[in-house]
This record gives sequence, C-alpha cells and structure tokens, in this order.
Amino acid sequence: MSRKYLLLILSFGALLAVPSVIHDTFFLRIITEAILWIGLAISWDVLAGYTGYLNFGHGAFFGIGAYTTALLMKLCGWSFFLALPFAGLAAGALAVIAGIPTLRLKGAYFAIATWALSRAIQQVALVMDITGGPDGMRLPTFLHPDFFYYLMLGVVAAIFALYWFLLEKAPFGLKVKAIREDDQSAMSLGLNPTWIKLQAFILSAVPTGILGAIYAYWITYIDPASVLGDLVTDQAVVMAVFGGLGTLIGPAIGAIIIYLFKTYFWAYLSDYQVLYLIILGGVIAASVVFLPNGLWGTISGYLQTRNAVKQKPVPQEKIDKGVHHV
Amino acid sequence: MSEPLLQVNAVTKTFGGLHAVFQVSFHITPGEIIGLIGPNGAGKTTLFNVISGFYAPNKGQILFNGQDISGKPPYKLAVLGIGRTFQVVKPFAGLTVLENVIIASFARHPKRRQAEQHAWMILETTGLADRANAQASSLTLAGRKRLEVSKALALEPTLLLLDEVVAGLNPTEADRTIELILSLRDQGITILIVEHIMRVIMNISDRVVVLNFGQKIAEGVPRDVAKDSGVIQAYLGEAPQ
Amino acid sequence: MELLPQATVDGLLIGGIYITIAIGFSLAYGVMHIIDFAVGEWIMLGAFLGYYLNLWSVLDPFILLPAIFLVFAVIGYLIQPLVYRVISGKKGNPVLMGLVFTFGLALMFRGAALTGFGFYSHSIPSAISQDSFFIEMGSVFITIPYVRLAGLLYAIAITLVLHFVLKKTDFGRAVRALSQHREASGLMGINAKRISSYVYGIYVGLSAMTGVIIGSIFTLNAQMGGEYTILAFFIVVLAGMGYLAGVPWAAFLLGLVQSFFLIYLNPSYTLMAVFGILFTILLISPKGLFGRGV
Amino acid sequence: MKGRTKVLALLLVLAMSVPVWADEARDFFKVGVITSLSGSLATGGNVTKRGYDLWADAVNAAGGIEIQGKKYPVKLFYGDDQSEPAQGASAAERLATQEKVDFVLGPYASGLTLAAAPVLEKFKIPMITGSAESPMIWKEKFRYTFGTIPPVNYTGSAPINTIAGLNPKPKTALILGSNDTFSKATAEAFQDAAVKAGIKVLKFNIVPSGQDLIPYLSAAKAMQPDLIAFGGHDEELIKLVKALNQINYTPKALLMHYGVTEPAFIEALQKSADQVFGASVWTESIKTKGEVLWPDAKSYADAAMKAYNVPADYTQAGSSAAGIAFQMALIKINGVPPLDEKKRDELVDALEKLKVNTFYGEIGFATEGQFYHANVGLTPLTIQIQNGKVVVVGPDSLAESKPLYPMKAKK
Repeated sequence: MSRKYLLLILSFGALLAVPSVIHDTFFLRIITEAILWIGLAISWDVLAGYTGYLNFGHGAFFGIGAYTTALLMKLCGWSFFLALPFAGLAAGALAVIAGIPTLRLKGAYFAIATWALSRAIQQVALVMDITGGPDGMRLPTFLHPDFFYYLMLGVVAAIFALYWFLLEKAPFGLKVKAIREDDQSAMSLGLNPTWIKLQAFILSAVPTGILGAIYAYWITYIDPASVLGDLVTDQAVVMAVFGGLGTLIGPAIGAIIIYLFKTYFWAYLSDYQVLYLIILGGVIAASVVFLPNGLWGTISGYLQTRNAVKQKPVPQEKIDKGVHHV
Repeated sequence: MSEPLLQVNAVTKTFGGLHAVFQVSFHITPGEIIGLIGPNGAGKTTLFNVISGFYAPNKGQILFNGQDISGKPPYKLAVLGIGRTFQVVKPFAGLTVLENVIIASFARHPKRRQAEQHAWMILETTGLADRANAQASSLTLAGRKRLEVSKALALEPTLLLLDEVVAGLNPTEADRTIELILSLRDQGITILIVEHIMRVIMNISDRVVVLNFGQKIAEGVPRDVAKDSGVIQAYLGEAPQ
Repeated sequence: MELLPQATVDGLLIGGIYITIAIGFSLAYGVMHIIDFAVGEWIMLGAFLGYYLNLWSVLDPFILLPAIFLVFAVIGYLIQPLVYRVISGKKGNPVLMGLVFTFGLALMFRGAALTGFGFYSHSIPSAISQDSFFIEMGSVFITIPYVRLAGLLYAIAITLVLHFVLKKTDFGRAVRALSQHREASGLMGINAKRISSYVYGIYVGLSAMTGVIIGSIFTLNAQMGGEYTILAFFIVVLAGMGYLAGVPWAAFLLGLVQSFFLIYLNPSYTLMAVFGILFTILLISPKGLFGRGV
Repeated sequence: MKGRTKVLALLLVLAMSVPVWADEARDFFKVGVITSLSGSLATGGNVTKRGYDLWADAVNAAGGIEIQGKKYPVKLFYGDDQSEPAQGASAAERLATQEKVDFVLGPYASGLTLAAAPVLEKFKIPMITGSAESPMIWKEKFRYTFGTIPPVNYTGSAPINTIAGLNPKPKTALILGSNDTFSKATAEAFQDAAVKAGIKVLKFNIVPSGQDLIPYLSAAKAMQPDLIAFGGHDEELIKLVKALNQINYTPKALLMHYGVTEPAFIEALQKSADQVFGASVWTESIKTKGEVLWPDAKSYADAAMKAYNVPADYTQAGSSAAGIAFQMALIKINGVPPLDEKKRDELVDALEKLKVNTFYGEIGFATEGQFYHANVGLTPLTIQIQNGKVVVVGPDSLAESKPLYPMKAKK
C-alpha cells in the first residue's frame, strides 16, 4: 500500500515539475488535457465502478459546468474563480434532480435514461437564446498555459485525493460497494441505498462540473456539440473500462494510455486520419474481449494471486485486540 | 410476563390478489426463540420480509418495542435493532469477510476504526476470524451462512430473524450453528427462526408458530404443536377440513 | 384545410420506418441481453451494400432486400460467438462489457466506411421513391408517398413474420424459452449458443435491410449510424427492452409525437420533446410503455 | 522497487522533455493547415484540404513563391481538429510550437475557427480560413484571422433578390434552417432578404438537425408557398428535395445554399436536383482573371478535376484562394522564411491592404464593421442546377443563362 502511495506522490511531484522542464506549450496542453481526462474517467467510475450504475449522460454534468461558467462570466461579469464553485453546484443540483428519479432504474434502463436526459439538455442549449443556441459561447480569453496546467493538475489531484479518502479510506467507500454488491443485504444492514447512491451521484457530478468550467475557460469557446455531445461520456467510459472499473488507478491509467495513443496518432499520423478510428475501435473491442477486468484489474489480479501464495495468516494481535475490546 | 418485543397484529400481504400472508398475529417476548414453520410456500419468507421492512403489509400492524413499524424501510428497522439473514445468502461477494461485517458494524459504530474492531469481535464469536481477509465469494456454504449471521449480529440487534441458517449444512456444522444460536439467546438476543429441519426447530424453540397457505394454523410449545392434527395434515399435504 | 389526418398518417409512416430500425435490435436484446451500440453501423453497412448493388445491377432496392439480408445474416452469425464471449463473461459487468465492445465495433465500422466509401451522402433511387398518391374525402386531403407506404408495409410484414416464427415454429419456441428462462432452457436441451447465433444473424440482417430502405427514403453516408443507434435505443426502451410486441406501438407513438410537434408546435423543440418523453416514460414505467421489458 | 520507481520517474521526465530546437534557417515556408479530417464535419474539412493541397501543389510545381528573385516552396503541416473545438485549439498550438509554421490555413467551420483563433492570436500567427461562413467569427475582430469566403449574411441576399425579380414574382415563402451555426445564419439571411424584397414569409423555423421533415412539409404544402428556402448541409438538402418529391410538391422556386454545388448533391438526386437555386461566390464558369497561378476559373476547375477527379466547388476554390492571398502578401512584404514575429505582423498589415485578382475573383478583406477581415471583394452569385450542371443565373451582369422559373413538376 505504501508503495502505491509513494508512486502516486512521486508522479504528482514529477507532474508539478513539468512546466519548468517542458517549455513547449503544445506538450503542456496535451498533458493538461490528459489530466482533464483522468478527472473525467475517475469521476465517471465513482458511479459506475463503485456503485455499478452506468451513467451514459456524464457529459451533461461537464456541459452544465461549462455553460454555467460561461453564462456567469459573460452575463454577470463574474471572475472565473467566483464562477467556478457555481459550476460545481449546478452540476450537483442536476445530479440531485436527475438522480432521485433515475437511480430507481436498473442496469441498461439507467444507462439509457441518463443518456436521454443528457440529450434533452443538449437540445435545451441548442434552442435557448441565452446560450447562443448552436453558435455556442465565447469566454473571455485568458491563455496562460502554466495557469491552466496547474489549475487542472491541482483540481484533478484534489478530486483524486477526495475520492481516495472517501472511497478507499472512509466508511462511505465500503457502504457504496455494499450497495453495488447487493442492495437488499445492504438495506438489511441499515444502509439506505437511495441516499447512498445519490451521494455517489453527486460525488461524481460536482467535480465533473468543475472540470467543465475549467475546460470552458481554457478552450475559450463552447457549443452544444462539444461540451454537451456524447464525446465526453463515450471517451470517459472507454478509458475507465480499458483501465479497469471500480478502482481509481485503473481509469486514470486508462485515460492516460487512450488519450496519449489517440493524440499520438492524431498529431503525427494525421494522414491516416480515419485509420485512428479503426485502430481505436479495435483496441477497445479487443480489450473488452481479452482484458475483461481492464488493464489495472488484470495486473493487480495477477499480483494478488502471486502474493496470495505468500500471504501470512491473520495476525494474532489483531484478533486479541478485538476480543480484548469485549 | 414482560412486554412483548415484537407484536404482529393481523398482518396481510397480497401479491396480485393472492394472499401470501393472511391475517397472521403472534407476538414474541424478549429472550424467546420462536420457530416459524410451515410447508413450502406457506408464506414464511414473505412474513419475514414484512417484519424486516422489505414489504409493507397491506393490512395489519407490526409493533416493535411498542412502536408501530409497519411499512418502515429495512434500513430504519436495522438501526432500530432488527437484524435478519436471507434464505438465499447474500454476501458482498467482491469484498472480504471482514469488510462484509464492518459494513454492518457501521450502524452502531460510524467510525471506521471502531467498526473494524467491532467486526473482529463478531467474527471471533461466529468463528470466522481466521477467514477474515478472504474474499466472501471464496467461503463454503457453511461459511457463507455464518457470515450471514455475523453481519446480522454486527448490527447488535435486539431481535434477530434467521431464515434457514441451518438447512444445507452437514451435522457437525449444524450443531455448531445451533450452539451459536443458543449462545446468542443467552446474551439476551431475541430470535425468530425459520427452519425446515424439524429436529432443530423443535429442540431450540420456546414456542413455534405454524403457517399454512399464508394463515396461522397453530401456535404453542413445540411438543403440543407436533401433536396438532391441523399441523400434521398440513405437512402431509392435505388441506385442513 | 384539416391537418389532423395528414399529421396522423405522416406519424404512422415515420413509425413504420422506426419499426424496421428497432425490431431486430429488440429481438437481439430479448435473447442475448446485448445493447448493441453498433446497430446504426449495421444499418449503414447494409445501406452501402444496397447502394453499390443498385449501381451495379440497376435493380430496385426493394428487390435487393433478400440478398442483403442473407449477406448480413451470415456476417452476424459469424461474429456472434465473439459477442457471446464478451457478454457471458463471469467477470466485470456484462451489460457494460457488451456496450463497450459494440461501441468499439461501431468505431471500427465507421472508420472503415469512411476509408472505403468516403464522406459523401448518397441516395438509393427506387422506382417508387419520387412519387405519391392522394386520398381525398370531403375536406380531408392526405398525401401518401409510395416509398414510405412501402416502408410501412415492409415493417408490418417483418413484424408479422417474426411474430409467426416466434409463435409457431420450433425455432421460435426455443428463442422464447431462451429469452424467458435462460438457465432452464439449457436443461430443456436448447443450445443457447446456436440459437443466439441465429438470432444475432437475423438481427444484423434485419438492420442491414433497414439501411437500404433508409437509403432510398432518405440518404446514406458513412457517419449516419449514430443517429439511428439513438432511434433504436429510444424505441426499444419505450417498448420495454426485449418486448418485441411493444416495438410497433412505441415506434408509432414516436412517429406521431414527431409529426405532431413538427406540425402543431414549435419544430425546434421536436427532439427535446422526444428525449423528454423517453425520460419521463422511463421514470413512470421503468420497463417501457407496457411494463413488459426484461 | 524503489530503484525501479526512480528509473521510471527519470524516463517520464526524459520522455516529456523533447528538445526544443532553435528555429533553423530554411528556404521553404511552413504552412499549417487546421481542418476537420475526421468527425462530423469531415466532408467539408476534406473539401478545404483539397483546396489547400491544390494551392501548395501549384506553387511548388512552379518552384515556389518567388520573393526577390528566389523561389521558396511551401510545405503543408496538417492538424486535424476532429470537428472538436478543443482539438482545434490543440492543433493550433501544435502547429505554432512544434512545427513553428509561418502562417495557417484555417478550419472548415466557425466553431473550430473560434477555438483556434485565440491560440494563434497569442502566437501572432496569421490565419486565413477558406471556409467558415458564419458571421460570428468576424464580430470577434481577431487581428490575425481572415477569411476568403464572405459570411453568409453577406451572400445570402443575392439569390433571394434574383428570385424576387423573376416573373411571376414569388409572393410567399417558407424559410427554414437546420439548427447548426451555419444553417441557422443562412436561414436568417434568407429571411431578412425576403422581407426586404417584399416576399411574405409564411413560416420561418429552425428545425433540429437531421429531422425527417415530411410532416412539416406536408403541412406547409397546404399554404402553397411560392418559394421554399432552406439552410442546411449536404445530407439535409438531399433529404429535403427527396421529401418534397415524395409529397409531390413543387414550389415556384426552391432555394438552398452552397450545398447544391457539391457533386454529391447532383449525384444523389440526379434529375431531381434540376432547377434548384443556390448561393455561391464562385463556379467554374464565372469570368475571373487571375494574376497568379490560375488565369481563370475554368483552368482552376480543370486542374482540380485532374488532381482529384471531383469537380471543384466554391469552398475548395476559396481555400486555394486563401493560399494565394498569403502568397501575394508575402511577396509584398518580401517575407522570406522563416517569418519572425515582426514579419508576421507585417504580413497581417499587408493582408489588410491586399487587393488582388485571382481565378476566384477579387480578394479584399474588410478592415472594419461586421465583416471585419472577411473577404468582401467578391460578388455574391445566384446559381441554379440546369441539366446537372451548376450555372450562374444572377446577378444579371454575370448570368450565363436565364433562370428556369417557375420550377416544373417532375411528373
């Protein structure tokens, strides 16, 4: 466990140093976007991997965050940092409104209901005047690569840490998993599944809205197709599944690999423009067939079985401690 | 006699016009072990589900410690002190045995550390401590049934509903479980148990309630009930006249 | 002039097209519990085969339908074991695995079509695709395009044939057994794998035929798939997933909603209304209009 | 493991710190191309790509751009924006920092231009887009962004005026647009022009993209509009014509925008494409005199046909013309590669003052007002499909043929 921590802290430290090593703003942009996708993949996985609910409308939270920021900055003249929390709040509010009815649905029905909802929201943005309809919105331009890099890194690291604490350390994580495994049994043990699922939904939505806000300010232009389309959800799903559901590290690894793979093809093999679709599609399909637990799931599964051989019996002092407590 | 801990008053539960449970009444006093028996499809599990809050009764009332709990959701009842097991065991398969029990412990010990200590203690009593770090899915059937009881116990219930925790076990395992049940009663936990194996029910129950076609057809000490003609007929498959 | 009859007829005609989009998909879901993200891409591929066959043979697309069905049924039959392997895995979440797997397939097909067929939109000309007839009764005047009527008739025919096959043949009984009692059907000596392969073949073949009809009524291009995947999802969920008999009603309902919105209300809000209705129905009756979904 | 971690961290840092080499002297121009090679706008994106490629090939076939007696070839560097604004911005950043391009030929669609422009503005790299007709770009007044195709609110009125002048004059119109930036702006431009021309607009609607419009049209048929004008993209245009045929309604005139000049439109509809009006600023038959590369529209069209075996449309021509605009401005300022920041600034000034006759028509960028930096040197044309060919039918001074009017029913 401590090894894992060490690795995480080391990579975070390395990431902090990136702008002082890399002066190429394109690379910085690529890394910034890779970090954005890590955030989106893990926030999707909070619901999918930990509670088993496949949200195919994840992009709606992202878009709501982006539009909230754009509207507050343009119409109310707010500063970005003032608008930022409201982007999270708006996404959280949507999670509550959408979550209470939809979380009753099971399996594919939940997936399709959330997807339909996100489509409906996209249509709303397309027909409203205040959002510019299909023309989208332009935000004040503030193009400072280091600023966005550190902002994205800071926010995603905070999200990661928050998730890590809540899902892997705090009681909440076990409760959520209990509901994923068997909600009837969980109910009989005093857990209110609706409430816990709703909490997980909010936990997934708020950071996504904040990431949407950063995206909007960073790219300076948003429209219904780019922030409310299927792309955000589709890509986050693929990354999380490829990396391995139900963990935080899996989707993060998935995000990095898929994003860099796609970007490499895009940047350097552009003449084979459609080939990348074929290859990306092939990688996704093959990974599902050959790595049903995702990349990280497979690796850690392998490590576990290897370690299981050497596993020590339960330490006696732990048992004693428990008994002593009686 | 002290106040009844649980009072079931003329409870009816119907599914699409069919009475799964019809006007059943009985009570349990603290410290008792009550056996709930009846042929297949008699409505035992449905009654369990009604008492533990998974179904709301269509008619009738359930009082727990004098408080009306009919229609309250299971997670509220769990906190009030009603623990239950499932006939078809429901471990959290992807989690470890310890984690399974910790989750139940949260009801009384919201802090992770305390919950974990509590869980260790429970596993010690139920004899699963040596399997604490194994995946729940790797347990044998006996282990899973034990885990089921451990989880219910971790709630520190005053009333424990056990749904066929002995059925399917070999004689040694069964004896260990019976011992466990009796020791729980000695700790002051009141128990309502559904069991198919007559030997078990008749040996450990203070009283038994017999259901057939959703209705209560007999109630009393095991010895008397075993002689009841209606009960015998029900078990022999003939409808009572 | 009275618009109501025309709006109704138009809605039903659109509904006819929607039936063809969704019926195979619903069948596949009922039997295999797979949500196929590539349904639109099967439609697209079928449309292109129809387009090229029509260019080459100059036969009317409606005459080409059986050939297209055959070709794609074989493709579906051959691909199915892979799909089966994905969705019957013990590990992970099979629904999700199926979704992601077919999502990957869809990307591949789209990329391959863009490479092979280019970006342009085409149309498959049919002898009947440019004309219509009228019904006049007093003040009521209804225009009915031949090609759309043909589409509706085709949809009804397919529905009836499927219905007949499922109810009256041994194969159909096996399919129904499989969709209702997966475990028990194995005990009854039904080869689930074999039946699933046939069903998947039928589904792919039906989708491909739909592509040809869409190509002759509307247009076809390499990126058309997404739009029809959405429609297929929509109708199947509305009908109740895997509940075949619900598909025509859901399709007609959707067609009518669209038609009435376009005619009587603000056309801008048509799609919003459509998604709003899907969402609402799922909330009121999570298993579709009839509560009969799997 | 600790050692391994260190090695990994080191590798990570190494991998990321690709050397930033200095701008070496070179004797060719690096030209960035940002356009949609994939995604939903790939059709149009590839049309612009062909236009840019054709220009580059023509320049290089002549040995390069001649500046002070020396010829400098051009080399294109592509950035696929994948029809996504974020990727458009990334593409701009990559071309600016990785390839260090001297100038950029821009995206196909407005949203992408809006995302790429601020990045290029930051690096002070001039961009001319050969497409992107939505009026919204020019409102932003980017100093480094230009466009060769006039915005649709500049061109959209021409065909309406032509049609309004026909006999018998159309009295009523049904105007609709698909709900995307370009199509909506087109429909709005049609509406404004129709009102000004005294045509009564019976119905004006923005409809969701890709909708089946049969119910809408069969209801509209009851009103018997003389003119139906539609803003949409190629696929939607084909669908609309087919839908009108299916309900057997022939208005006096059917008007769409540039999409009708795309080969796919005629290929898909064949005879049904006949007599459809469209708006354009260029066809292969218009009379233009080019000072550089291609002497007239015809020779450009022939070159395009030879290169790609697809007839050139005005987007492709506008894209090639974007290259020419850069070329001429470079000659004016004696800009030799690589261009530094100061030189690129001069290039912008030269572009603002540029007036050049090309095969595409006169290029001259507005320097103020709502068309800021858009090309307003061109005369908007009314075109019509006649016997499967795109023919200019208006304005009268440039018309090659009389408009066929009113439209004849197909039967």
